[in-house]
Amino acid sequence: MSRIGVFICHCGENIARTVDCARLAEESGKLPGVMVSVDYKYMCSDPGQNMIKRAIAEHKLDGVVVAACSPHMHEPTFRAAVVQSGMNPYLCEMANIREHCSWVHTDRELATEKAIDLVRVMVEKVKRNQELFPIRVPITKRALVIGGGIAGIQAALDIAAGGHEVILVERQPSVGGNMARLSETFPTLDCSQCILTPRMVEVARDPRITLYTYAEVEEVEGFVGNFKVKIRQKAKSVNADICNGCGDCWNKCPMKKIPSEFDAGLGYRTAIYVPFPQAVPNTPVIDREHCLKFLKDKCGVCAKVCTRGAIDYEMQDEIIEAEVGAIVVATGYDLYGIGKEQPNERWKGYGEYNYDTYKDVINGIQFERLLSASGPTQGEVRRPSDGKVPKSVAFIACVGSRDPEKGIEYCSKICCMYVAKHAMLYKHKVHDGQPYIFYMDIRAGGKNYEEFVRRAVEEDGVLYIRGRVSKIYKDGDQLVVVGADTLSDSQVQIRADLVVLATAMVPHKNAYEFAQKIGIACGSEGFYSEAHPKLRPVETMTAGIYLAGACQAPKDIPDAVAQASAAASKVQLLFSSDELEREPIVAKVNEVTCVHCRNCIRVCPYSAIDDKEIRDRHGNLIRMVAEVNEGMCMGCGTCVAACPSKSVQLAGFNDEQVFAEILALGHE
Amino acid sequence: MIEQIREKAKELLTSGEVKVVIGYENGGMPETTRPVFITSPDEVERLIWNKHCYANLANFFVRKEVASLGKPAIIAKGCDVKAITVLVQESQIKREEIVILGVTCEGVGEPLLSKCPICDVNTPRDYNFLFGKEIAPKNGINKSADVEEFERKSPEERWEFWEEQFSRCIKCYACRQVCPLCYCEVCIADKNQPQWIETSSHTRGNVHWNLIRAWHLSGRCIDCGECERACPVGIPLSLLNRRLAKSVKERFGYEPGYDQEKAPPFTDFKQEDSQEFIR
Amino acid sequence: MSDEEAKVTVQEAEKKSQPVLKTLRPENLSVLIQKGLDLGYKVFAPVKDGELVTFEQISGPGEVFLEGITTRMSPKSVFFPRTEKVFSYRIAKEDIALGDQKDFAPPTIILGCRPCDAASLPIMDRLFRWDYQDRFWNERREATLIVSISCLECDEACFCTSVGLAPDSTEGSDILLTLVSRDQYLAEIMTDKGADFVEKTGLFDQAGADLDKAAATKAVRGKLGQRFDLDKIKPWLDENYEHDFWKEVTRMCIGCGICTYVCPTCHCFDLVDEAHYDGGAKNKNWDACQFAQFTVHASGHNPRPDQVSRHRQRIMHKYKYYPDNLGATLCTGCGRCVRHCPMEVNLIRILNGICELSAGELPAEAPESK
Amino acid sequence: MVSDEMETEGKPALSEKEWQPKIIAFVCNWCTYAGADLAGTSRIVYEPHVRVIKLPCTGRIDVSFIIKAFEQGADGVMVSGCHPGDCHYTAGNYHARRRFAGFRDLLEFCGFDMRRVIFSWVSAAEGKKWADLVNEVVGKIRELGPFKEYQNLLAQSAL
Repeated sequence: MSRIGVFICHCGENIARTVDCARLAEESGKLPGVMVSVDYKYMCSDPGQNMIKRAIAEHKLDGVVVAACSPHMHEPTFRAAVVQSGMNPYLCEMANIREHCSWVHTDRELATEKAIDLVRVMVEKVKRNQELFPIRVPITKRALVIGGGIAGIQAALDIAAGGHEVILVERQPSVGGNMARLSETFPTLDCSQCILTPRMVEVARDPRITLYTYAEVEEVEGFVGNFKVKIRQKAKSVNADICNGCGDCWNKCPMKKIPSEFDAGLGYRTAIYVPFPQAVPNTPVIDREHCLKFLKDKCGVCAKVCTRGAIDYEMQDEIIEAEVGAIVVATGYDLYGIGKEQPNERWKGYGEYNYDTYKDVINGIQFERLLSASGPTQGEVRRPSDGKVPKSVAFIACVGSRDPEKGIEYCSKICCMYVAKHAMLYKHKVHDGQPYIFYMDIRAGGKNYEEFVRRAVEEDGVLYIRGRVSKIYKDGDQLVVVGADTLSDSQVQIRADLVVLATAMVPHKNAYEFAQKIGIACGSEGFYSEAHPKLRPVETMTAGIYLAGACQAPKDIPDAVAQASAAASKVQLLFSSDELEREPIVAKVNEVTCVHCRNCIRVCPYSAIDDKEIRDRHGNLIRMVAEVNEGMCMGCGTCVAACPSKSVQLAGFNDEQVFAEILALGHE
Repeated sequence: MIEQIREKAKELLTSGEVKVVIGYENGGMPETTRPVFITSPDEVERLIWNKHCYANLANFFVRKEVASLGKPAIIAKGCDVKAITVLVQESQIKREEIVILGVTCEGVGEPLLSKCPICDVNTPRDYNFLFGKEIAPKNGINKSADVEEFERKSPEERWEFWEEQFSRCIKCYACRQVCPLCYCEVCIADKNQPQWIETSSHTRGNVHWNLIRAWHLSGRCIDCGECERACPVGIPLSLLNRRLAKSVKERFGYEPGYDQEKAPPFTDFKQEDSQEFIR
Repeated sequence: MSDEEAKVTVQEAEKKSQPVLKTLRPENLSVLIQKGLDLGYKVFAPVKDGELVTFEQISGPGEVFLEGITTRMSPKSVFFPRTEKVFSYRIAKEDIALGDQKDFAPPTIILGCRPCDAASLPIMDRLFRWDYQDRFWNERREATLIVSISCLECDEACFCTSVGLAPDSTEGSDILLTLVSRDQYLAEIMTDKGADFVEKTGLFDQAGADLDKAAATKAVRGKLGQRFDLDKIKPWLDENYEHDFWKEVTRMCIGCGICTYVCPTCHCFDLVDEAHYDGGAKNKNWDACQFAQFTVHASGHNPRPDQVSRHRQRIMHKYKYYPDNLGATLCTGCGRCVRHCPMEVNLIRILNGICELSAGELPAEAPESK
Repeated sequence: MVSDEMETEGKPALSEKEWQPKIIAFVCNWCTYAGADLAGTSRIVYEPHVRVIKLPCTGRIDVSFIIKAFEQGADGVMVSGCHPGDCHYTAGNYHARRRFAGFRDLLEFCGFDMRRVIFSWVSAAEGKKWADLVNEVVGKIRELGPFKEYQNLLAQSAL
């Protein structure tokens, strides 16, 4: 016979206002197995907790139901309290009579009836609860950082500085990410590459960091402290151990007209290439889609000119398997495509801006490349169509951002600042040029940001026009930008030699698939979801996986770096202990009744269930069954429902408990 | 045809490649056959093949009385082979550990059982040896015509129909025992802590049992019709099975018993699975 | 008088020493049914639903279907329902209240019962009136009148004549009707209960001396013949609990239990609690020795671990244990198990096999068991 | 044939009180339970007839739970979890969705009153959706009345 205590919280007036707590206590006291039932003003207070602790001793309770707020609020509180009385924490359950009852109902009688039902349900459940004990699993103190942009670099460096091994994986042939493509950075106008490249070099040099460039994370299995990852090292066709980066190969490569991704299509690269001069590592890769050797089995010049024999056309993709304890996701962002081709139905693009048609309508990153000394124009601002120095440039902010009709509601956060920077840098390079900025609002919240924008207007004569651009058309060799000036409530037309669109920051184009692959959640826009928007901004809902940089939301460099360091410190916190305590809400197979249909094995989202052989003492195989690795089981219970013979049970939510809850509602 | 089967059975038993040939012999009642387990080459003459070879012999693989005899060869119609395919898929047997003596089949029973006119495996899809002339699969058959006709009834009529049918159920579980795919050693119906299905054969318990029996075969049932053939009170169980087969085919593009490599549909998912019923 | 004989005598106490013979015109059978209903009896009779003929409670003579050999299910469920509430209970805090069952045995008529089914009832009386008096069975038995009809047809599964019965046996019937000519049933009124009813209906006529029941059922008796020699069965079973024969003849059995559910003499049940939150019922449900779970101990051990042992149990129980314990063969030869077995296990075949083995194995000089 | 004594006797008559819909909801811990919490913290008032049974994930929900709930006299059953892609366990709800789809087809085929089984995705952010849904379901069940067809199954077994 069970000995259950029911403790009913008034939560001040929060519960007592709607639920008749005295009656609830009285009715709960009548339930079979309930030895004591009391109500109190604040059960979570010290006196309230003490009341529970005393009752456990006094009535020799073997189960506690606290009828109060949501278990998401105070379950840890009350479970910790019962532990102090020597009770196993899993013998304490909460009936949610606040969020699910008093706060949402007005009819006192019906709300009280409901509260009685909720208590009855939990009393029946707790009668069948079993003592559970935390599961301890070892932690692999090695981190995986996915993405070699500034966020990934920062996270990797910080974790390594903490004394732990790091694997850094970057898709491109070089680390650096989008920051490496920028010319100068706001609000200080210091050279982006100048501040970034030392860190890139450090990443390559640090013995604790293993760097895989031109590589992608293919598979993530396991759980916090114990992930197993597979990394695909794409064939570089160049042996990095031998290559000294002399450049003979790319200088001699006959395929010279391949649009450079790094230069956002404004410049060219060869088929064997390093994306930019300061690339880390400085080893070229062969782009097999454009290489004559691979396309037609001709050429082979690079192999001929390479004095060290580093070219290896036979090189294959390689799968690298690694065990890591934590993962930092820093996969960055893309830009909203403004042409007709869109990756999804929601995004409509800006056909009216003729980005696809007019060469002189470019986006922000292209303009960065035009400004950059390492860019296609060696830092001279020349427009793509004819190489002329534009005498007037129209910058259009919020292209994509804050435009629900085009599919994006959010603000990309950095555009206000970088259009100001662009206009300013343009003016610094073309002294007689006139920059115009079309904007909706100027959002310059940030240290020295507002001052920076003011400088653009006051010192560099940037003309801000508040309004949206409705269309852009060509007139002669100029572009006519038609827009509204909402301050003067008039129509404006600007003749510009070049138009720069500040397009929205969007999630990486395979962000959703990648999230699925590694087991984290995406918001509706495709940015990765943090565990809590305020209190857990760098963690994901999947324990052991953290976020850094713009993969979580649009961010500027300082924010990305700050988050990366925060993620790194979370990783170090995790690595500060040797073992991890996990909740014992895990599945277990009854090997007597299991018939090895393998349903559970197939459905387990964590691959936590495996085949097990049962052998007799002579070693002969008798039968096969399924077995749960409780270190990997996350306790979803999908296997339990999939088992036809009910041979898998989930601790804390076993069938007997659930049925008892249903039956508790069967009373009349 | 039976001569060739007997010859092959003899050969397999003599060489020791198999220890038992699971087949049919003449029954004692008219128009019946009985499963037979031939372990000696001298007994192969007992094997027969005719229109009354109803039983799905795949049922016997998982039975210890038969498994203990050693490696089996089995005489199997196309529909029986589908059951074998599912058993392999669900790791109950290893394909290489059995020998399938496939028989082409134009249908069993007089008149034909309801599964036969909608059969597209007159020639088994998997076998080690085939007996009988190959029969090309029929094209364009509607496997759920009876389901669609029944669905034209109103919900009230449907409820009334099944309530009456299920009220007759005597909970003998013959449907389960005769099913080659009901291989659980302890069935959910036998679980009493907690009591999953009320064991009493009142209509409420009967409804639960019959829904769950059908449900546990959803995406697995290969429509051999053995449950319906066995049911002593004549509940049209195949109609339920076919409804679920239709559901699985329409929703998940899956038909059980055709491909042992595929993941069974209820252990698999697609992000774009239909969810028109979810708010 | 031996104990066994004493038991039999108790069962048959109300039986008339000599049956009273009367006649009934076939067209009056419907009138008889209506009379029964009018007199307030619950009437059960064979009813046809599609292919299926089963005993159902009827509300008018038009529903009755008297053709065919046997019904799918036997009428045992009138006395021993497949599910029966033994008592109900309600739980309050530290208190349980039991609810007794009442009025479960109203006056009832079973009409159109075959002699094999009627004969099953006195056989089962021996059990239900043995050490424990099963009031549900006994009170219903007392309240129920059995009006049987002799068989004039049989099929290959019928074997009443091989277990000491006949297509016109009167065992268990209060009234047995035999169609002796196109327009006349011979009514053998076997009990006072039967006589009372006959009197109440006023539909029966005095029978002439010329009515020959044996002649009417001669053809079917001939067809039935002797399928096996019952006398050889038990002696062989007494000696051969362990025998390879069991494996050979039962290997095709899948343990579906249909044989036990359709059987008029199988009577195993399981008592289960059907609980809801604050109460429930103790239900008595049919169970079957053919089920793997039937004999599983709480420890998990199963003394009948395979279908061979379960099937052997069924035959042993019917032809050895029941005769040993209660003095009657627990089988009336209705043939339902043979007819409805999905795997054609065929009890007649097994019993025949035993007879063959028995002939071969018994030493030639062994004394005849008779 | 079953015993003629199967009627549910001895229970106190509910009729003294006005009939109120009884709805049992099976919800996942991370989305819908949290969504209902949010409805609470947002003080969105809704109908008090739903009793929530919390499970870790919709993947844990066995279709038998739904049947059990009706056996226990529920007039309606709600099943709710995370939107596709949002599952805390990444894929539990996808498996659940397949099961619910198939089982729903079966129930519908058997003429079950499908207005009484409501499946939904309610995220932790959709407190309003939860409240609206409950109101709608309670309204519908009120309109339909007690689930007599199911509740009578036991009594109808009497001969």
